[in-house]
Amino acid sequence: MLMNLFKFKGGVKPPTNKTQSLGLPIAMAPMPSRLVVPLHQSIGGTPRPVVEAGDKVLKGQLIGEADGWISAAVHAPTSGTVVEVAMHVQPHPSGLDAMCVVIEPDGKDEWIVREPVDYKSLTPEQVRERLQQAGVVGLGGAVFPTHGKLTASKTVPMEEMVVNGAECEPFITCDDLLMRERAEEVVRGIGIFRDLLQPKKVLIGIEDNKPEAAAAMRAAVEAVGEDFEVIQVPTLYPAGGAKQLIRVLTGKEVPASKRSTDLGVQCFNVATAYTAWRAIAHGEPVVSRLVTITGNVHEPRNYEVLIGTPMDELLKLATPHPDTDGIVMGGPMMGFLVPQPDVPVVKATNCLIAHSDRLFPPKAPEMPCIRCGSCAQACPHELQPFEMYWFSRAKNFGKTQEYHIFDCIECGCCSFVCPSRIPLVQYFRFAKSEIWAREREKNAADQAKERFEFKQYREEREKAEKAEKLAKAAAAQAAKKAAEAAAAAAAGEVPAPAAEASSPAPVAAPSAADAEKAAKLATIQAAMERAKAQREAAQPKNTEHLTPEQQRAAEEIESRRATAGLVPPETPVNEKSE
Amino acid sequence: MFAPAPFLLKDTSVSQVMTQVCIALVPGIAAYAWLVGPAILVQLVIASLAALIAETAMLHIQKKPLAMFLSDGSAIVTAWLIALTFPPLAPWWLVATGTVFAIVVAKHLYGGLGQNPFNPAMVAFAICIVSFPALMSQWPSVGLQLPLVDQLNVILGLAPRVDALSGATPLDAMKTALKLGEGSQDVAALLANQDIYGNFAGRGWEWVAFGYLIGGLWMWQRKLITWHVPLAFIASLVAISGALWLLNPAQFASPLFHLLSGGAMLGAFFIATDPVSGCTTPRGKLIFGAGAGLLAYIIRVFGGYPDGVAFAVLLMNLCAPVIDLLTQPKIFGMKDAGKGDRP
Amino acid sequence: MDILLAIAIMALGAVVLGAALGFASIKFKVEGDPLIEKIEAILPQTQCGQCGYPGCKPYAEAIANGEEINKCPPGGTEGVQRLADLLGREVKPLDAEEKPKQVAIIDENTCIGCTLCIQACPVDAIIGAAKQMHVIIGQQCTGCELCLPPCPVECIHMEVIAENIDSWKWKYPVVEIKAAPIKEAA
Amino acid sequence: MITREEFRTIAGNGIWKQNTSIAQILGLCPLLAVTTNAVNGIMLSLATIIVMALSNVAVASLRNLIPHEIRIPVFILIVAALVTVIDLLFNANLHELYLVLGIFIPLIVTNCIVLARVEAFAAKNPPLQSTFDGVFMGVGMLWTLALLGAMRELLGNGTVLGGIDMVFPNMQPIQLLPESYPGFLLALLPPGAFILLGCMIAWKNWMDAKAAERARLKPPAPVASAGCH
Repeated sequence: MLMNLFKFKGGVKPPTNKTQSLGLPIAMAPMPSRLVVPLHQSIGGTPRPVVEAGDKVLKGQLIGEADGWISAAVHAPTSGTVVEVAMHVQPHPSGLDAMCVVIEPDGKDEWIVREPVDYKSLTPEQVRERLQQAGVVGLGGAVFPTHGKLTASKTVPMEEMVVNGAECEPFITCDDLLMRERAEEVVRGIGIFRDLLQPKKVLIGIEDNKPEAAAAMRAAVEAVGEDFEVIQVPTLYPAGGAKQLIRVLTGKEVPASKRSTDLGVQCFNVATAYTAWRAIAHGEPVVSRLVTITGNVHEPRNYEVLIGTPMDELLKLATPHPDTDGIVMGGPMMGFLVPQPDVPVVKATNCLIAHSDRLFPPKAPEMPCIRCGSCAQACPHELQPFEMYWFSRAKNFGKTQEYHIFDCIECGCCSFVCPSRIPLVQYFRFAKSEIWAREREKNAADQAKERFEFKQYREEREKAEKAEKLAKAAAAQAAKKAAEAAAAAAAGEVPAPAAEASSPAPVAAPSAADAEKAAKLATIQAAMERAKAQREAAQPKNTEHLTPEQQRAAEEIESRRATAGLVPPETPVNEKSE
Repeated sequence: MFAPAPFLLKDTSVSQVMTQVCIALVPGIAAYAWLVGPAILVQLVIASLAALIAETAMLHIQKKPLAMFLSDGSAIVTAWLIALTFPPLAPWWLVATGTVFAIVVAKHLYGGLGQNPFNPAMVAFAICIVSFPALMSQWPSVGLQLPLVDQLNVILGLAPRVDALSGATPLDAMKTALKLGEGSQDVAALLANQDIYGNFAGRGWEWVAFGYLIGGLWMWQRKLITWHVPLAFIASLVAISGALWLLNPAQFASPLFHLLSGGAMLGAFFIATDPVSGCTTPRGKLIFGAGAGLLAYIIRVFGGYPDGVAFAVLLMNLCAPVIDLLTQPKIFGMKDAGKGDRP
Repeated sequence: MDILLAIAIMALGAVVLGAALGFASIKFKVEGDPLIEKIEAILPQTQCGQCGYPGCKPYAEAIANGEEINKCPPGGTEGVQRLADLLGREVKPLDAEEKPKQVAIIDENTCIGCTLCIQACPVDAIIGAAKQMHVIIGQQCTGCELCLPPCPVECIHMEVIAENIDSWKWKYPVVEIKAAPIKEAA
Repeated sequence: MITREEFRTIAGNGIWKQNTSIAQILGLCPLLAVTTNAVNGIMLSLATIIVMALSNVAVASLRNLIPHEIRIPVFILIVAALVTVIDLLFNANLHELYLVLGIFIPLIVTNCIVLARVEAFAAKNPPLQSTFDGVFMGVGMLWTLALLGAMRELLGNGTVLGGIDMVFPNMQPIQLLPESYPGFLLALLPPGAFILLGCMIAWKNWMDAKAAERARLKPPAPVASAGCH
């Protein structure tokens, strides 16, 4: 097959270190003693837990339901008992906690009733919904809910669909083995995506250091009778980045400000296609994934691992060397050291590397940047990392944005080549999260300002209304009294012209006392009005315009209070306020 | 535990980069030593010592880690460039003063490694040629091959600076002759004096230039420098000198003469390519190199100083930030941003 | 004669330039102050009044008229820094203790539903009605503490907003050049 | 009229704390141009002192009569008149020096030091204080220019008091460094002046930082003694 491949600028060639874990076929990891399944395993909303401590669950049973469109469901990886729904440390560089469902397996590994369907009988919406409910997310590492990527742009026709089997990061081989051993299911999964997106071409990109995988995929494509093209791309990190692979295969460049569908192209990982096929055709939600266990270990190998398996238990399977001092999740270029060895495997975990100083020597101290430009030459997005570094370091975040910091994919090429050993990516991550935090703060401040101004406006308006009402009432009272006084005067047979009667000033002497009384009454009336107005003002009408959520929260609390016997006291609290 | 990705790093460091630059200078130095004798090696040692002492003192004052910065090699590169641009028999204190000035003022007062806006070696050259024009123009007469002891005595000021020493570079000699001749002198006739000018641009000097060229090409092959600056420098120098030479070959020397004389080759490959004080974007590098080549020619032919490379590079250093700002390359995915979306 | 000429020239100059000055004073009169808006954009909009002004805008106006820039505790040292950058003034240490970001929480078991806190809240972040339990909307609470003093039963307390995985920020790389250990211990 | 404390503050500000050349960095143009030797610097400073003292006292006396809007033309007018007087004085009595200082004497009119002090001090303070302020600001300028000039000529020529014969015809400059000193020409050129001025500013900041450090280490004692007065 002759095909014109494109090149992306930059890139580096770190030692691949892949052969170590390629020697053995995929093995099933044994059932761990405990499974800690984080609810938030994908981009988007955190799924809501639908189980409680003590519940019995079956393998594949829903334990967290998707919250919103960009969110994916979470399922029990095996049958057993829910021990708790609680906060646990996450496999995340922060080392912070998040909500997890902890399951004690019963050992039976009993599936829920699986309903295989022929997706061709379903509407695209139904397929997408099934994928969401099965928790299918991008398994290349980004864990974006897959159903969210399966809608073509309304204006731009889909031209190419790129399937990512490049796996460019050193050490990782899970996609390689998946394609070698389960190529047919991968191809069928790609078929689902193809049918939903209707692209003109399907291009499967595999780095040319995986000839076996490419051959297996070609054979599978032929066996299934599809017309997908399996293309071997040059081995160059980060050719497996979605944007780089799209560039290599189609020549299109997707900037950070655009979605790839806007350019008529979409990209999926091979493992995602595999899980999509399992989910649709076998009714199996995503409860396990392939994980490469390698690095400073005796027997590097790929395992099929249940989501929620503690990493240290998993690492033992490969017998780590005694000097292992940490676990890197992901590859050596973009991965991170997990905060604790017992954090669970999640959907994003494609590789665990036993860390040791022998394998990854500690870094030499950071030297000043000498502007040698190596980073700019290595950057696959053609950024100027040393400029962004300069401004990130000085916390001049506006400038970092001028140099397109948000187009940085944090691939680590710049840090890899830097002769000054500057942790460039680290500076960019720092700058990005600071910019995001500021954005959040700015939004909050704007909102607060708006609300404050609205409240002030409301108070002004209410005050004005009260004053107006008051003035009206006082005037009416005065007029009434005057009229009464006039009537009384008339009754006292003091002839007064009608014109004069309307004004209390020139009333005759006997009615003077009456008028005075009337004025007094009017002031009292006014004072009472004022008091009433104040009382009204003190009863803020703030229970309107609430979001259903807030309403619900308030009602919940009220009901809790009611059950707790804390019925609001009957004392008229308004008096207290005065 | 905090350990940032990537965990794999390429085997490279600042001292490796600087060491390779020094290695790349070796062919040029060898040719130079063959031409003028071991004096140049003495100057290299003097400059290196002065640089290391100044560097140590400045690092000590700033409480920066000594070992880390002394071993980075940047001071040595500066020192060697100074030694190679100064007259080989200049008094020792002149080289030392220039080097100390470069390290203290041009490098550390601006923040040290990586922060200097000007090429320190060229600052030293400019300062010294402004302050001590006579000493900086005393080059050994052509063919003068003093033994080491005599050279040492001259450098250390123990022997009188003999008249034979007060020669000039071929470049300077040519300019002076043309200027004094006021049109009566002919370039071709001058060049015919092979004792001074050899076949191209000064007897023996073409070999030194050739040595720098070899070293520069090696640096390019090792990806220490990109082709942009040297090529642009040479191209612009050739273009302007060629144009004037074609216009009036009697009064303007050929491009070959200009390329092979003075600091042209050293400047093109080792001085203008200094990344700290130069441009960093590809287009910026082209502009920088072209500008430096052009200015170098103008200063050396029409100006009052014997060679123009130092001033040309310093002037372009001044412009580098602006050039960089205006030549930012288009990034991935934004190259056809102006043309709108493809259908 | 010369002197007279000089005086005449001076007088003429004075007239012409005086006219120019008069024209300039009318033509280039500065109206309004765009600075206030810029200052206000930096202030955190908590409307807490800790600066001694009734809200962020009055404080912004005061700053534009020369008030100190270090009186906004919620803005923190960073806020002072940014104000200093904007106004070209010297950075001063904050006039009060810098507190972490907080949110108010109403203890549901003690609240008597008096609505006093609702009146005090500058940003309408408390919902509820008379004799009903009140709830603070966490996202809208600016942590200004203005609801604390009016509460008759002291059922409101402030809680520091803890960092969670979503709000977590990458830290500034700490691989700094360390100073040489030159008699540092001494 | 003027308290001791006030006098001390004015003198301290002029000579060190708000030194025009190394703290406020004002009037760089004459500074760079005339400090090729100490004598030039001193003489220009003397001229400036006279102008500053006189213009300060004039402005301070008139300060309540000058409308705020047109204060700048009025100040300039006063300064210009005084400078014209000084210019004529130099031309008459120190002609050689007058030729050396050249344009810089008339330029005192626009010397920002003069205008700055008139605007910042004399326009707000009584005449006596303003006079002292003018004098001491000038003294601050004088010693910095003298020092800078001395350093420049020493480094550049190896002499001190070059040009003294222009003021006192029977005196000669002293050759401090040996005749064979090649002369660091840079020091006599404007870049050299900038570098040396930079060094002086750094020196002042360093001294101030040291003083601040000392004050921080033993803060209560001087405050207590001041309280006793």
